[in-house]
Amino acid sequence: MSRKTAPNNPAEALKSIYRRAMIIREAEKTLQQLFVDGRVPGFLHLSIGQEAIASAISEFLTPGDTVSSNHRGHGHTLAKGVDLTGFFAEILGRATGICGGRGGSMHVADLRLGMLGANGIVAAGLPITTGSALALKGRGKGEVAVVYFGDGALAEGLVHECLNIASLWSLPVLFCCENNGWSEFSPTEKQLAVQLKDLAAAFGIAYAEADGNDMLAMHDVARDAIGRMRAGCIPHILECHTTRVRGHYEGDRQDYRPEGEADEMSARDPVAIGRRRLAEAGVENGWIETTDAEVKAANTAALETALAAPLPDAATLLADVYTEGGLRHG
Amino acid sequence: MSRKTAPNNPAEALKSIYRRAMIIREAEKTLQQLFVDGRVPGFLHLSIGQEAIASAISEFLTPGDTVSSNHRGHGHTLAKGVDLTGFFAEILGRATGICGGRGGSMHVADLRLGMLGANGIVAAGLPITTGSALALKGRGKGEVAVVYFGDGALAEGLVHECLNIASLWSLPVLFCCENNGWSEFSPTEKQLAVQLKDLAAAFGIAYAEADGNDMLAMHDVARDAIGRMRAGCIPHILECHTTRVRGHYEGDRQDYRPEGEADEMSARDPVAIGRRRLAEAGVENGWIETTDAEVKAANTAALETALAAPLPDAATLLADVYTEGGLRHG
Amino acid sequence: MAESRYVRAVTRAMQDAMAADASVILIGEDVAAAGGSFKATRGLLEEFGPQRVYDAPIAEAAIAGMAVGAALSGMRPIAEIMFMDFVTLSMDMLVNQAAKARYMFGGQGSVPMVLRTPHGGGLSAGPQHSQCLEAWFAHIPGLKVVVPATVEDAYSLLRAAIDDPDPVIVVENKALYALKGDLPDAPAPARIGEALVRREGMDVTLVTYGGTLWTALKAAEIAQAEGISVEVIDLRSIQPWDEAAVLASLCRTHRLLIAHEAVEAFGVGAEIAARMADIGFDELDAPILRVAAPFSPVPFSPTLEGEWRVSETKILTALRRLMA
Amino acid sequence: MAESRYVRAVTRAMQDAMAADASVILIGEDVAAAGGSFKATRGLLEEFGPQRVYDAPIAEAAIAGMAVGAALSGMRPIAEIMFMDFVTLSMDMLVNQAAKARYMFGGQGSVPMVLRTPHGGGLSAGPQHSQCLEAWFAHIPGLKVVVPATVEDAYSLLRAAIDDPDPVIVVENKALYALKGDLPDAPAPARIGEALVRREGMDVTLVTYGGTLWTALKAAEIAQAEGISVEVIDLRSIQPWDEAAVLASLCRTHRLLIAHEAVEAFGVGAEIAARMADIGFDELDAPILRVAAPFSPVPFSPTLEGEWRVSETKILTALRRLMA
Ligand SMILES: Cc1ncc(C[n+]2csc(CCOP(=O)(O)OP(=O)(O)O)c2C)c(N)n1
Ligand SMILES: Cc1ncc(C[n+]2csc(CCOP(=O)(O)OP(=O)(O)O)c2C)c(N)n1
Ligand SMILES: [Mg+2]
Ligand SMILES: [Mg+2]
Repeated sequence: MSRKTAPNNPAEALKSIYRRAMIIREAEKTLQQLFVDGRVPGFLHLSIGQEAIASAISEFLTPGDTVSSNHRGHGHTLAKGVDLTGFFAEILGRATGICGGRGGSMHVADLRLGMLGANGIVAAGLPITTGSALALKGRGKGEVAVVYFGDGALAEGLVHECLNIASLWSLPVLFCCENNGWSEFSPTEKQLAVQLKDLAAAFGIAYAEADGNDMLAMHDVARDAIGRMRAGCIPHILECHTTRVRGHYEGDRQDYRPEGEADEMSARDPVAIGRRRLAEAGVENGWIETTDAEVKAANTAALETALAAPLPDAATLLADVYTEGGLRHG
Repeated sequence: MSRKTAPNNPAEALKSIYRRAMIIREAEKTLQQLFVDGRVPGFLHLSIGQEAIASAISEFLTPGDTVSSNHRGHGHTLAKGVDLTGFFAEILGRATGICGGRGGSMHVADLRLGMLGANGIVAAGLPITTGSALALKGRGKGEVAVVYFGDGALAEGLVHECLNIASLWSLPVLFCCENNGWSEFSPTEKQLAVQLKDLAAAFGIAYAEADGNDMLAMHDVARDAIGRMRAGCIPHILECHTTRVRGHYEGDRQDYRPEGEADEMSARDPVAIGRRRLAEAGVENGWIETTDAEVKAANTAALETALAAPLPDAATLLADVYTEGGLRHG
Repeated sequence: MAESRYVRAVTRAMQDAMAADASVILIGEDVAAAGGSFKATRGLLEEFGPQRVYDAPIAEAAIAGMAVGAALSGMRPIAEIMFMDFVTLSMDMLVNQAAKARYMFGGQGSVPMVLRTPHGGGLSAGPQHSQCLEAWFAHIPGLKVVVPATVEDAYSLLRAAIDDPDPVIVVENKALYALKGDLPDAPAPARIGEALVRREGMDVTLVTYGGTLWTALKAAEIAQAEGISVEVIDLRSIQPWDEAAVLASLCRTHRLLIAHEAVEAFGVGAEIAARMADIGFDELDAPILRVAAPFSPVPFSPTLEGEWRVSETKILTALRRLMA
Repeated sequence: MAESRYVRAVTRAMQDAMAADASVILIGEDVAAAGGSFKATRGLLEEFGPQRVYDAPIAEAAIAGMAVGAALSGMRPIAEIMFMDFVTLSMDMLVNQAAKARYMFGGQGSVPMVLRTPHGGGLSAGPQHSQCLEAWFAHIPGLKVVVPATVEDAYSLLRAAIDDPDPVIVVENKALYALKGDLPDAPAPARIGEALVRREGMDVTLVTYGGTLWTALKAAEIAQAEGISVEVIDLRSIQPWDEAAVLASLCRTHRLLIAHEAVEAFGVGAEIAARMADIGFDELDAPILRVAAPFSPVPFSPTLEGEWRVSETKILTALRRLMA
């Protein structure tokens, strides 16, 4: 639940948002290098430049709230509090990975924390979250279900089906669109004839947009949206304008990106903006440096543990296709 | 192509719209009785009360324009000019049916006339029509592709995908929604949190609505919409407010329908309204009676021929699963 | 023990499960106020209220997907897809999400959902309302698939599916909904994966499931008069399926015939035949035969659909060929 | 005759078909400006322009459906679905529309569309980006399914699919895109449904298709050294499949092994085995064996995925068992 920070002096909240964003940034910079070194199997989609969004939203989430994510899900996962060692181990395909190395980067999940999984299928998180919200609503504790998806996902029909149902049944779904302007190698404007804002209006769903690279702006919209959702058991759309700093995936040559975009993006770096916001909020001298150092140290430690872990034993291949010995419900 | 009727005196157009509507009405009244007599195999969805819509739209269609339809497709099919004998024979499952008795009521098609088929899958006509429009656009002759669908279909994700693509690529799709307020046994308002008008605005697609039971109103909106589409090669949405006089299908007990609805519906009977419109337009005395008699006679003759036809030979079961001897393109 | 229709046994299974467990909920088109297109959910809205029984918009992908999400969040949802032909719209949610979540999350959790859907022809419902697509699901690790053929199984297999911690596709049969049969007051719970010998015999093992069971039993009766003794095995569950039971019977009869309503090519019978041609090879005294639908869509017209469907005659012809 | 990569042969097939027939168009995600996620459509936008090559929004149902509609309106569309796992979103359009239109409209017209999609693992792409789902399509009357394994077939089968009047699913293989091989200057047109003997042998018939062909050939080579002579048949097309070619080989070898990358249970191999256990029964001197993926989703981690995939070792073990 939200820490009790005065609306006009969210210094404590900003600190914890910043810390989350730094954890994500460090982890992804690490993964970027591991990929270059040939140590990450499979596809790797980094969210560098988008860290402030989930970091701010998670500030207002409890463990009972659920989150679903997409292919670019590292930030969503770590922000929800998933253990960094298990996270690294998973992406490195190790036996100690949080999913035992079965899923990898596109499928990190932690059901105990309500993290229902990254997802390799664009827009698949939407109906899963809508169903999760149906369950949460039934519990009557004011919990909410968050789905993170990209602007490219907006072309999928499931968006329509889920906006309709969430509105119709008044389900506490937070539809969080991370609008980075890109859908793989195409500018999303070449794929969409509709604005999310206008869809929100058509479906009668509360809508807010924000600079997704500004922790303070994200803090404010997230607090307001989630607050309204808990109070009214309603869906809400958040459109967060952000930047995909890296390629669609690592290894992407990005010859399609316009000149000057890199400069624009670095001017909008969420970590740099976050530092300014912390200073404006009067955060004590040295806090940033200390925090950065703490985060780095934890990152290094987690990575080392993960790298030391073995690959999964091939003999475990057929475990967990089905549930042995009945169900234990969360 | 549209008959050249003066906009303010569309008597000739009204006459041909009325004739089409009467052909549909007679045919469906006949089917209704045949169903009671146990002579129609399978499901039968009648469009009684909705005849004016396709009758008016077809007034402005050429054989090069295409039409896709849904489960309630008799009117769309007959209005496009499909032969009544082959139509009856199909629905009765006869060898001489326009589809050889393979499809039945939910699958009547006549590809030579650009009638791409009724459809048993709700909303499936939309992408088929969008693809047809892509082909028509390439031909550059100003042709349009029409899809008829119900208000219940608006919940399907394909609506969103196709509105987006049609708008994005400026495809000449006429999205014709026959809004009869019902989706099977449920009022559609319990299934939809969105108005088509608002979706149209969100996707930037031209929109018009009309009383779908008023031939004159339908004539006017259809003329305008199709005219704009041919001129600009653009999509257009038409929402036609109409009445499902019969049950969802024949045999439906309809215990879910509100009291008084039947009276309201008969006050809105499109045939009765059409007759008034013809009178207002100064159509000569006796024309209606003569036309009705002609339509009835043709209906009886078609039915007799259809009924005299044999059931398909079981030996033909496996014909036409694939194309023998290569493709002949329309 | 009372007589019940198959469809009422389906209803009672849901009713009992919902009474026993508040986390069981229903989602589907017209399942609440209208009680279902085939009336399988009749009375459940009235008994359990709108927080348990949801009339969904026409959105099959979202219906299946919501079931996945609700199941991951502590519920035991039962989704209804009105005709099996419409699961074509739900495949991603079933195959990429429900089936894989447990495995790809390393066994962290389960997806205790059920998807009920009716397959089958015989009603002139035409090519898009008659298909039997169960082989698709049987091919997908992580899913279970059951196909009740009797009134008692309509209850017991559905209850077992609801109780099961993993996603189960329950394939009902439109032509069986009106079937009458005995339903015990307290039906024994079914074990998913267990076949039953519905008729004992010595000459041929006839493996079947779903509506074709009844055709098979009639054919076996006629064959008996011709001196062919047929053992009829009802698979009941096709993923997992009871390989041991089929093999045991084959070891007695040494002849195998498989019959089902679905299209023969790449259908469920292919897997049964393939397994027996491996592990049962030494027992076989004759070719393995299949009787199933020919390779065409399900035609509408009754003469064509009648020809398309498996019949006693077709089964008898195969039985005679096996004994020749 | 020049050396080409598999992916370039795919490109050239489309390029030649588009040059020959103005009604051939492409629709898919990132197929135009980016030249495809696997670069299979590279250069086609530049050569044929935006009226022929369409970058679609992320909407797999609409992509497949537009192909159906365009095909019914005089075009020969080629739709690309980026990973075969995503066809789960296109199933209605392929199965209920494309496959059935000709039949259910009484033969009035055809649906000359192609759907290209890559299957297969080996890239640690994980459970939702590695599946081989071709058995689903092979079960559907009205569809054809081809799976090119060689560079020449990547060209010839795709050209044949484009020329075919009916809907054809062309299953490429991600792990083969980089494969090098000979591509004739004017490759002979392939006949869909015709298998090829890729290696002659006398002791065992090894039927395979797709990427597993190469594993099978290596295994056959090793087996030869052990004195087992293996005939390797590449099916190339799995719907229709070349029953006569398999039977003819079986009549020479009297032993049958089927190998493919897809999950074994209810996979393509089941149908081959089932047919041969019927029409080839008298020729069989040993059980019919299959080597295919075990019953789990495709795991991500290389050790697990390696174990999951068909290997020479697994094929050799089966060959030895057959000859024991
Ligand atoms: C159903 C489906 N279609 C296509 C893809 C391939 N794909 C992966 S990410 C992506 C683009 C997504 O863009 P967006 O949603 O904006 O997310 P971003 O990558 O920008 O974060 C595509 C097309 C997929 N994974 N799933
Ligand atoms: C994909 C799919 N889902 C469900 C159905 C079952 N069904 C047939 S018609 C119908 C209601 C359609 O309502 P609407 O689109 O308003 O058309 P109307 O019947 O009112 O003309 C439903 C749910 C179907 N045929 N296809
Ligand atoms: Mg994006
Ligand atoms: Mg309606």
